[in-house]
Amino acid sequence: MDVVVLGKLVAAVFVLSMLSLIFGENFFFKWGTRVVVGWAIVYSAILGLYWTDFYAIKPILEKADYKWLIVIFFGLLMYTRLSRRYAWISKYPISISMGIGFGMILPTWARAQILDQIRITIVELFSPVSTFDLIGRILVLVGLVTVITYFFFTKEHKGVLGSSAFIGRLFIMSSIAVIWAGDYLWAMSMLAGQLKFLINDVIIGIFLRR
Amino acid sequence: MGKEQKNIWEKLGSLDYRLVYITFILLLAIPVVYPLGLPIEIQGNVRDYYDTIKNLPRGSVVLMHSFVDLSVWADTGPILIATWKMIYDEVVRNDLKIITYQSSVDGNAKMADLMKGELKPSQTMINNFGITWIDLGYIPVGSDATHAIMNADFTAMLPTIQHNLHFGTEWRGKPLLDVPILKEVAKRGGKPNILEAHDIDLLIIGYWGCTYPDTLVRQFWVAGDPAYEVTSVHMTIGNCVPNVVPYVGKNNPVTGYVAGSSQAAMLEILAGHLGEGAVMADLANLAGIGTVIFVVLGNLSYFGIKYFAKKEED
Amino acid sequence: MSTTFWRKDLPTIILAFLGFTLIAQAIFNVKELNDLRAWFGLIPTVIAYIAFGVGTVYGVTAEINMWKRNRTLKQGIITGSFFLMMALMVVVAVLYGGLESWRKPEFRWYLLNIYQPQSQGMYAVMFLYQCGAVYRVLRFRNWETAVLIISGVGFILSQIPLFTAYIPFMSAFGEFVAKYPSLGGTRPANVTGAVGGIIVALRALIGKEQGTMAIGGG
Amino acid sequence: MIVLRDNRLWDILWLVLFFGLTTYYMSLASKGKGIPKIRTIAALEAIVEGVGRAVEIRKPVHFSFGSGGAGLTGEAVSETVAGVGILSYSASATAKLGARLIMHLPNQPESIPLLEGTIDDAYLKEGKVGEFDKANDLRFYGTGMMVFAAAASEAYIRDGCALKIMVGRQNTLQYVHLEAAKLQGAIVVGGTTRWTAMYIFALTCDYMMIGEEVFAAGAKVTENPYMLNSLQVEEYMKYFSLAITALAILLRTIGVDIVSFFRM
Repeated sequence: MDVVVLGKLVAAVFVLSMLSLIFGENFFFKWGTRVVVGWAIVYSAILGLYWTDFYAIKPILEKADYKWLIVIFFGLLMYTRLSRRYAWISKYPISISMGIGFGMILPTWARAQILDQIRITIVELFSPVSTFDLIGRILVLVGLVTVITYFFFTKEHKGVLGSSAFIGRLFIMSSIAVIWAGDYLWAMSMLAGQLKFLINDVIIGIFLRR
Repeated sequence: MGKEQKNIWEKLGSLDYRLVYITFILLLAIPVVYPLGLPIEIQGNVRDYYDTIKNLPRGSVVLMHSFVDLSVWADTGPILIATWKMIYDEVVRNDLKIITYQSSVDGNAKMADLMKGELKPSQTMINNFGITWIDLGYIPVGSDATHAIMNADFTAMLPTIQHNLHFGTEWRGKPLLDVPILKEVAKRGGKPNILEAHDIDLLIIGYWGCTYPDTLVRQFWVAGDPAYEVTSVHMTIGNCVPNVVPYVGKNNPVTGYVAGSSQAAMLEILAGHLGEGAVMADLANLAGIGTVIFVVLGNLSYFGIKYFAKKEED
Repeated sequence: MSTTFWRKDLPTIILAFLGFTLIAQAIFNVKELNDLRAWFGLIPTVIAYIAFGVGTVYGVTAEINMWKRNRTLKQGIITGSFFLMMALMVVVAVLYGGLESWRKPEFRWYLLNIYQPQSQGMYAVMFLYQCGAVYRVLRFRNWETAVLIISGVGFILSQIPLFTAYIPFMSAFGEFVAKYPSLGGTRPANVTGAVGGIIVALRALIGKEQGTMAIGGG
Repeated sequence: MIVLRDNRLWDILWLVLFFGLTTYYMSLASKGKGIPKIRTIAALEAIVEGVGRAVEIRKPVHFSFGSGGAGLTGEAVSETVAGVGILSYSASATAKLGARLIMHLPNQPESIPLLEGTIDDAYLKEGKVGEFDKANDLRFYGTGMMVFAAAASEAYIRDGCALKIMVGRQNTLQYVHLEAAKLQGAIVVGGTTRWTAMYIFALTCDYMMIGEEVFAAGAKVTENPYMLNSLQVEEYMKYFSLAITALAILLRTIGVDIVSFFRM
């Protein structure tokens, strides 16, 4: 048996192991899962080491870029989490990560996700390609306004705000539905792909032709 | 549980889930063995995707993200392959310059396989590797921060070329600006001799993390000084459509997108290279019928209980 | 200096300092700040990579404890396979390229034949579970579920050749839903999501955000 | 030499305006003033109920951020922080009522200290130090979204599940283990602002937090005047967005170039 055939058989075992979850609790699924978890833990460790080496250690050794020593030091502080007594020290690297995270995103956030959404809505509203399109674009504007009113937290949803929030919820549902529909189709391709693999490659390719 | 007798409507609404699962497995398995081969109608967004690439000015520079995630390959692979085949045609027809990269480890490996098999370039292209097109290899980009660095200067994110292809001329391990095409591209717009997003005319990018369009628009359109405003077309999966659509339009950041294997089939038809997408689109047919049947069954049960079951009790 | 300073105040100050520095970089064009930003951008990534071991420790101890709590043959096989897999991976990594091993074909064999089929198997399960949900959830209970069903199922059918070939308006309906009503929900969801996120960021930079305060331990 | 970048007027306006408002409301909070009433968020009440049920039927409470929901970069930070608020609230409830909490750590090791520290703090506050069994109940599954989904599903089967809470920036693949928890008969509570993944909660959750509600919930559970007061600023930001929309429509009607208006 060559490596490719062996690979396909191993792959089939793991696909079937995962599919067995639909029949509820069983040993085959538990086994398959834990084996892959074992694999994934080592994989993340190897990638962690590789990229640490690539970004931090190599610049120090090859370019004498010593600023990375500071980063490595703070990265290592993460491990204080494993000790009960010094666990609080791990707050430092976390604070650094969060500070950089907030600082990177905050300045452009409002423009990209708030102003641009409003801008595109209005630009489109005034440049319809047909009457039908215009009606659709007015619908988008109505959605924009009503959904924002749904998210008011300090007022109870009654009266005008109540009806507006209700319409907003309908838009939310429509949006969620389309996302779900896309995902449904995508997951369908994934199952179809697996069935294709099991039928064409494994059953027909390996068992029937050998 | 055993005490109360279920009426027909209740039984209809509480079928064993395993029955549902097995029905769908069968519905998807039948076309694998007996293909149906139904006609496919081409949708607007796919046509826009195709037209954007087709109508690029002669000699444009395209940054192409070879989007591979092996775990979603069945759904997104057909799009990548159809796009690459189209790109091969356009390089010949329209003299496009292609810079490609991968943002996943499996992508790096898979591209090498593809370039040896399904996507084997012509001998002319192989000879021109590094001159009219180049594969940068794996770049760990994806977040706002990493894109911001890369877009300002590619060499900051990737000092040397990391590709896995072997075409005789070996660029792997060389500094970026040693490669003729990159040196030439770096001379264009923005800062001279720095390879940055200003030098790019079109971005073809793939993802299946649906917040990525936001990141892309922030980093390739809004950011930069002056703003980069790089137009992009997207290869994605069905459920990211609502995240892309807000940005789509003629003069907007995104000019077209292809979502999922069923739309890949449409691109294959447009570009004239039939492939895996058409097969995948075919598989969805019977499952679509199954979906309708189960929605109807669930609702029959719901309305049956609501309107008829009560009367029986009276 | 009090313990509160070292444990709460100083980390908050560091957080705010880094945040404000980057905000300044986004507004002012200063070379030093630009250079700093390029470096800063990689710091969280590198810290995250270095921290992998914390996860490894918890992953392994949880498995050992599963075996300790439940010393049966079946659990023995599972725990045994778990550690056998880890050992195999370590051996492959050491034999084939060390840190570079994940690029090597020997390593890729595992990626292609264990990780990938496992993921795809789970996606298949996800589809089947969704089919179950289609049957359980999609009932015309009220206006909201009605919209959910019409938009969702309508969009699904608009992507399937069988339906677009024989129902003339199907394709147009799918495009309509994705282009208008759905967009009318997605855009404001983006807007309000950003609003909520910005407030958290502002609170954190001012030092009043409770979520960043956790320290734990002794 | 300090040079202002081009096209940054809106960003500066936004930052200055809302920094100003937040600081103002913080100063009000320190005097105990201006604290708004927040409308009820059903999911939060469901968490306490669910923990009570978990004690009754002697099954654990599972909490997760999904496979990659606790990032510390990009937009994810804010949501992680809001999720941490809900984690702290849930952990306090399990500590108080004596339910077992199982934490499925995300595949982002950098946020483990934050999550673990939050649980520690919650147990410390309830005076139950050491009752959270770290060796057993902190689970890490390495890289891979589907590895996480499979492993979490396996944990519900193995240990049982009375209540499943999921927050954070999800991907839709986490649907599998939400549904697995549902099929185990658990109460499922969760929410996300990552809009793409919202549907997985709509299909499976008994109580869900839609989008921005997660942020509001994260602030509400702290019952901290500073956090609550900032929600008022959040409302102003939404009013402001609506006002800009109206203004832009008006300007466009009288013929002003909207594109350059927004590019300022």
